[in-house]
Amino acid sequence: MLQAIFLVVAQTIVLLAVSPFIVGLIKKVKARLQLRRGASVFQPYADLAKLFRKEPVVSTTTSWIFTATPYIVFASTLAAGLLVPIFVSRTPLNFAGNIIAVVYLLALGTFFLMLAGLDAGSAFGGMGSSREAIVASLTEPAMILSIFAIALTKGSTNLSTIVHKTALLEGIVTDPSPYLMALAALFIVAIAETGRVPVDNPATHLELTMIHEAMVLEYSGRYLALIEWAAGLKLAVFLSLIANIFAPWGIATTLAPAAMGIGLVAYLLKIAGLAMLIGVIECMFAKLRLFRVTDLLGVAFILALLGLLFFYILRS
Amino acid sequence: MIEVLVLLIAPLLAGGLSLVIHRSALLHAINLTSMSLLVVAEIMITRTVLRDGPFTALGQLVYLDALSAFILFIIGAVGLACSLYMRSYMDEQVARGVIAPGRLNLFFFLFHMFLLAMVIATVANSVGVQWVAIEATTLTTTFLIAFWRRRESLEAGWKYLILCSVGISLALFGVVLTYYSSLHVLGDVSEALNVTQLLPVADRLNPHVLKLAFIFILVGYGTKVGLVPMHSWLPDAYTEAPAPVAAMLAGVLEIVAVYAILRMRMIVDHAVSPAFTGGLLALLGFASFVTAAFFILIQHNYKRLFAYSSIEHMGIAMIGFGIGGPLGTFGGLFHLLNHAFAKSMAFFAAGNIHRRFHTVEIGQVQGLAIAQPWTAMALMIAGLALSALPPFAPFVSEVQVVTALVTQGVPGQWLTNSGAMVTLALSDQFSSLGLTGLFLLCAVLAFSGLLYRITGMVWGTPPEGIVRGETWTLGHLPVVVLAAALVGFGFFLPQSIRELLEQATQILLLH
Amino acid sequence: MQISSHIGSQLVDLCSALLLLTCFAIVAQRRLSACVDLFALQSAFLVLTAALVAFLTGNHHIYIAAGLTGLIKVIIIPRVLKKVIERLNVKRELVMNVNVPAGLLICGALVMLAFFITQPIIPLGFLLTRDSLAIALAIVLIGFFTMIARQKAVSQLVGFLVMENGLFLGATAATYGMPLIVELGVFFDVLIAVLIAGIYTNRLQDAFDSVDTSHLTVLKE
Amino acid sequence: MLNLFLLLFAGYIAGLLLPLCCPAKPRIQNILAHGSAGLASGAGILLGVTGLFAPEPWTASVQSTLPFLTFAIRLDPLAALFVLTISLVGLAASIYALGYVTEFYGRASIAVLGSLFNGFLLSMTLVVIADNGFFFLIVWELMSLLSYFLVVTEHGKAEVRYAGLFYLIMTHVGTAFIILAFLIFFQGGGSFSFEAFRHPEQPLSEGMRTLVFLMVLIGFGTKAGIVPLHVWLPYAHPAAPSHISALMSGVMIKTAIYALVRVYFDFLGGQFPWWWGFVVLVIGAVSALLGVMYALMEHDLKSLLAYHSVENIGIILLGIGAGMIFQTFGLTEFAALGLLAGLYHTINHAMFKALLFLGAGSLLYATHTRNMEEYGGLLRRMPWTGVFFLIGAVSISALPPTNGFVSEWLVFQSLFLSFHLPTVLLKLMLPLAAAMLALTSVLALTCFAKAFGISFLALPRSSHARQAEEVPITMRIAMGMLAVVCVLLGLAPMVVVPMLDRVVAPFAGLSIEGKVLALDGWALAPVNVEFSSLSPMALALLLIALSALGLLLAVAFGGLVKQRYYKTWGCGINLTARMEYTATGFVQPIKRVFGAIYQPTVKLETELLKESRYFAKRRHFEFHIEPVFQKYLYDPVVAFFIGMAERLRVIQGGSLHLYLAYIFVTLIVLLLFAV
Repeated sequence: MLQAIFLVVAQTIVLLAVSPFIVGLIKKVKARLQLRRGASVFQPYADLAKLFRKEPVVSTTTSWIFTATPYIVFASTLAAGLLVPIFVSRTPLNFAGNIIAVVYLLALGTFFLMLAGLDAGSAFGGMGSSREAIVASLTEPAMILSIFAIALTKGSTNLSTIVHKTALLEGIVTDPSPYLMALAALFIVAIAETGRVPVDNPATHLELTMIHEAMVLEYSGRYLALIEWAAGLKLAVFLSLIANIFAPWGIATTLAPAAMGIGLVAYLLKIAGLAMLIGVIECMFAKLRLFRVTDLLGVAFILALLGLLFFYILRS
Repeated sequence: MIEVLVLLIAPLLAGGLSLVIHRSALLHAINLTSMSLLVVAEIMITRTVLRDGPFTALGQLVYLDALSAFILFIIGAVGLACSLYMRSYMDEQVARGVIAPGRLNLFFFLFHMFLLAMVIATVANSVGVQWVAIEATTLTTTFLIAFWRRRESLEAGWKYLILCSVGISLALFGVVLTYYSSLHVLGDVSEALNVTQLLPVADRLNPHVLKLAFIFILVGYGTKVGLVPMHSWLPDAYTEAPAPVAAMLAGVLEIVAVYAILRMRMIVDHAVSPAFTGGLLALLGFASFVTAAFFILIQHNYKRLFAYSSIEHMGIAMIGFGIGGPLGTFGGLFHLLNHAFAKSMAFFAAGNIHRRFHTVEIGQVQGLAIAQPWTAMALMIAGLALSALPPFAPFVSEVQVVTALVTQGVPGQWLTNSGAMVTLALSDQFSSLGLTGLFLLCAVLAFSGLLYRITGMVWGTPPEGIVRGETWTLGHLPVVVLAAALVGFGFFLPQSIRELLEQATQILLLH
Repeated sequence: MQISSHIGSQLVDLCSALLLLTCFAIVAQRRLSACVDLFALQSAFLVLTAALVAFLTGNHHIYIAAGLTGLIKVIIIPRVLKKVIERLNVKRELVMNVNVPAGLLICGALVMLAFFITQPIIPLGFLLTRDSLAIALAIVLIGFFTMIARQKAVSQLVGFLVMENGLFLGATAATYGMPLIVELGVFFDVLIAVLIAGIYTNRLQDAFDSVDTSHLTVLKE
Repeated sequence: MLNLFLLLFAGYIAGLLLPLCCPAKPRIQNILAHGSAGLASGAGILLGVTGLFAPEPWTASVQSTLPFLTFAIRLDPLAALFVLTISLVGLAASIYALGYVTEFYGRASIAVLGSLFNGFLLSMTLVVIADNGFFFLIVWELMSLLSYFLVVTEHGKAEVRYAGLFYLIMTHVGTAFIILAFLIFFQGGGSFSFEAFRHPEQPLSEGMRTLVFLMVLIGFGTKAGIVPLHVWLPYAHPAAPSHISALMSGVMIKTAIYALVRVYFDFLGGQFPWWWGFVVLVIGAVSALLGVMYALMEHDLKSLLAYHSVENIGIILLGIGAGMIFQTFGLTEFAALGLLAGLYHTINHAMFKALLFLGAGSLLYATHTRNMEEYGGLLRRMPWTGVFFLIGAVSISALPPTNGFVSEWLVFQSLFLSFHLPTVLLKLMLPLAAAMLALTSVLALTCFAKAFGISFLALPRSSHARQAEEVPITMRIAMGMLAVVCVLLGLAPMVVVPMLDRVVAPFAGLSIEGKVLALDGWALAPVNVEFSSLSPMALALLLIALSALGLLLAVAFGGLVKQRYYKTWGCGINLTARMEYTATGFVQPIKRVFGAIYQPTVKLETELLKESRYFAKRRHFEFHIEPVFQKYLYDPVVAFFIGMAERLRVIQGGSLHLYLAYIFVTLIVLLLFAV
């Protein structure tokens, strides 16, 4: 029991700690690739601290939804994160929910963000919400299918089980093709869900292009801080998901301190790698028009479906 | 046999009196008393029949069994309802100057003669006398139909007269043929047309002759029932007739004609197979049902709407009788009763609507629920009952018929024994299902048509210049009672009526 | 007896044949009053037949029937019809739904049909009046056909009465007359029917200023 | 149990008659009608619970004098479950009505409204416990009929009349199919008693069984509102008074689900070819997706909710369909799971849909309009209604840890288990269905983000909304009650699953309670914990704890800074409601992306100023989405029959000679046949 609590707390801390770092790292990589020195990797921490100290300005038109949302978003994203194995393959909260729960927890955050976007009453918020809606609705099916493809290979929808089995090299199909397709699909989904280029550009505040930023345009101070942090967390969740499902190398399959240490280090390395990858991608691609995003996500959907198909064909 | 005498004399007397008396109040009083006497007598007869079976009276002239008692019951019930309704209706016509006060005498005279004829047709022992009486109904009603003396009503009356007389003459040929066949068995006795004489020896009668006879009878009386394709007079007549008369025509006259057919069928079935008569009945039944269903769909005149729905329901009943068997026959008889109640109610409502809106165009009638709440209720209930929706009794009888249909199918033998013609063996599982499907389809069509129009009239807001609100008159009493009966019979059938129905069914089946 | 009955049946057949012939005549005849006369003639033949049967078989109640027929169908009804015709001064049938030659052909067909239908049941009949049943049916059908073919109310009435004649012939010939009460009822009905029809024709004349029943098409879908 | 039933019966009958009998003030009638309805439904709740846990099904019957008709009732767990659901919603509706019908004082007869309400509830209850086909048909039609009369309460409006008629005819068509199916059973059993349906003397042939399957699917599908038979639903449900809409959308359409389960798993003994389940599954998926898609385009709050009923019926059918497929292949556990998931969602939907309709009713009550574009900012004016509606919205969008999420999660699981199936086609189709379900649920989420956001948040968009006030206490109590039930249904599966298991076990032949519940009830783990698990309670606690953590962090880093209030930045000018994003605008991208389905037609008229063609004086914009099913399915059918009838007119040409000819020909033909 104590052990479980310790693990949960540890995982919470790791996630909270690592998420700003990821954001910072991506920014850094992009800066480098654009031949700028760029801000320090740890800049996001400073930003958060600053935002927390600032006095928040709240629109007079808003209701309690507006002020409650940041906490809900923060909580739901973090909760989702706690269901994903980070550096220990067997998360104590495994029983609380499987991968579908993760998806829907994130959806909960999205829902309230949409509401908040509408609450302020400015056109930007509404625009952001409506765009977020379409993106979300297009990512979801692809996500479920790819998840299912993965779940099949492991015969489980529980993340811990999946990761644990993979880590112990159980039930990895002889032919990795379904696996890879699912990976590709999930990666695209991750990019879309976390609002990165080419789907959305977190750095822009141009109303023509912004999605996530438009939703949270009215936020300031501690609320903004929480939302930024939640955004980072979301990124972390997806990256850990990808990292640990497809490459659970080094993750601690036992609760031996040493193993956990190794697991932590391995985790940080993997995350860092993925973050850099995202950074590179963000430099290579331009943001897509909203209505071109459908194509991209369509591709993701087809990939996931193909993964499924391959799996069955190879099995039978 | 006092009650039988009452049965015959009451209308006769009333008819006679209504020629000489000139106060409308008195006329109505006479009408009501004679009607009530009729009902009382009818109830007594029913009790006797239920207690100790069929009996003859007035020498061999009158023959009464459960079946005829059942028909008498319908005549009595609907007749009484009509008489109650007539009061306010006719008086208003006189008040509005539609008809001269003097013509009330003629009206009542004809009405009573009409009743008398129907009673005779029901109780007569001799098939011949029955024929005479039925022809008499035609002659008495034709002027009732043409009573308003408008061009349309004249036309309707004329068509009715010609078509029905022709039909009836054909029926007479059927009677002649029956006599022809019975002579060889019974010898040249004047009772050779009496049911009491015919039934015992029926199986020895010549089948060929009886086949011919039945066809003539069916076509002849079928015209009177209004079975497609002999139905053409019916919509016109019902539309033009005064509401109470229409109610009588639809509620009772049809049924008397059906009764005549059934009587004949009982005899024929002994000699020929029930499949023969059954097939014919079912054929005409379906023809009527289908045709009527489609016509109901496109009606814009509410009286014609109800006329066609009469054709439809007679069709259903005929299908029931055609299928035969305890279930089909019971359902058919029960359906006759339900239809009589629902349809007379519908025509009462129609009459009230016409009094208020002075039009038969459905399009010009709206917002009854506000203008005439009681009538609206009556119309709604009648409409729902006529489209066979629970909890109204017609639903039960219709389900009984359709159940019989699906389990027994339609007897298809009557075509096969004519050899040359196509054989329709419509009694195997799938084809009976097919027929059931057709049945249900038509039921749905009729339902849609009926409810589409009726809801259109009941709901909404009444047009300008229409008085709102409705005061309770004596005319509303029968409506309420009939409605109660329709609902009640949908759940529980009073024991006596049920026995009556069952015994009648037994009589119709070959005992 | 054998011989006499043979001759008798010959005679009866002859009379019924005459009845049939008058039918054809009526179908062919355009002038209304002539139609009515022909009908009266036919009724006369009918009386003759009935009397003959009554005489040969000795069923006396047929005499009564015959007498009534003579009274009603030979005398009263033609009178009534003549009156109607005069009052409405409709002389002749101008348009017919079926022209005369075709009409005659159809009637021929109807006769054949009648014989064909009654074939199986003829043998049952009394020797005396074997074929009259077929003829009766034929007359009924022809009368019916006349009602369809003719447009004037009066001629339709004539057709109706011809039907009645056929029925009566059937009743007398095939069954030596119906039970008396029925006979009386029938006559009564026929009489009333015709009277009512007469009244109607007047009213129709007033309302539509024509007795051409093909004008009666106000009521339809 | 008999006493409970009699109490229920008496209660409803009292509610049916008393208001009609006492021609008193509407207030009295209102209290009489809905009071007794409340009592009766209270009894219903008890009846349901006792019936659910009774060892043996409880039966009772009264023989009618009419042949075949027996008033037989049988309360087995399945029936009891639905009695419970109906009564719960019924209770809420009755309480709600006390306040809500004050709207109708003077506009409609409260006596009639109230007694119809009671009759409706009674007929629904009888439908689910009827044990005789004939009796079932009677109460079934009665249910439809009474609901029809309730729908046309405001028959002054043309659209209401249209909606009512459409509903009446559709449901009657459905009933025709049901009758046919029952008659087929009758052919086999020779009786209308359900017992004879279960064990007919001669078993139905395969063809007949298939026929029954289709007839029942069409017949009850019409009532349930499956695509393409759903068209009446978005007309009828909004037209009715809101507490009636709640009943219709919440429970009435569920009686169809009840009947489907009854026929497929009980009468047909759960023996069917795989394609039956497949058909149900596909219909479910299509209904779910199209339902939510059309809902998105609705800006009439009640129509929107009605379309969501179509969606949720689809989700339910997904569960049941999956169950049927598993049943075919003998995977009984999974079959039970699918069925259980479907039923779970049935209850949940009943609750949150009723809640939402009551919420919509409250908005209607407060603003006198159903058009979403005229709401806005209502959360401030109607805080309670707002909260309850939000709970409903979150539940229907299947967001954790609410009940909607739990049941949908179970459906997902049963779909995921498809990899146990033998045929590749099914192995692929079920996951695809899952994907469609995912799309459905996220679209639903969007739809309710719209519904709640546009209605309750930001500035009021009309004077109606500006003057809106919180609704009376009774209405709030009713909504609160349902809201609590929703939350509990989500958090306490350990209570719900055993109940459902009692329902499912007889059909599946085994109890899966032990298999579905893990960690002594604190988690759901279909099949086993290794495969999947979910603990709504844990999630709820986690969420609370973590939001607390968020607050803590905020305080920790920023201290207790107080916040400043200022008006939203409106690009330099004062923000007005006209600058807000409209519902139409909100769904614009979706309309565009799924244009293939909507086939929208847009009309834009611009009236320019004379002075310059760059400035518009007024613009008129309207867009419609193609009513595909009406245009390509219903109109042709109707046109066909009407056309045939028109062609038949010639028969009745009016010519006497023609009529005579009919008789003549008939005679001749029959004579020829007879000889």
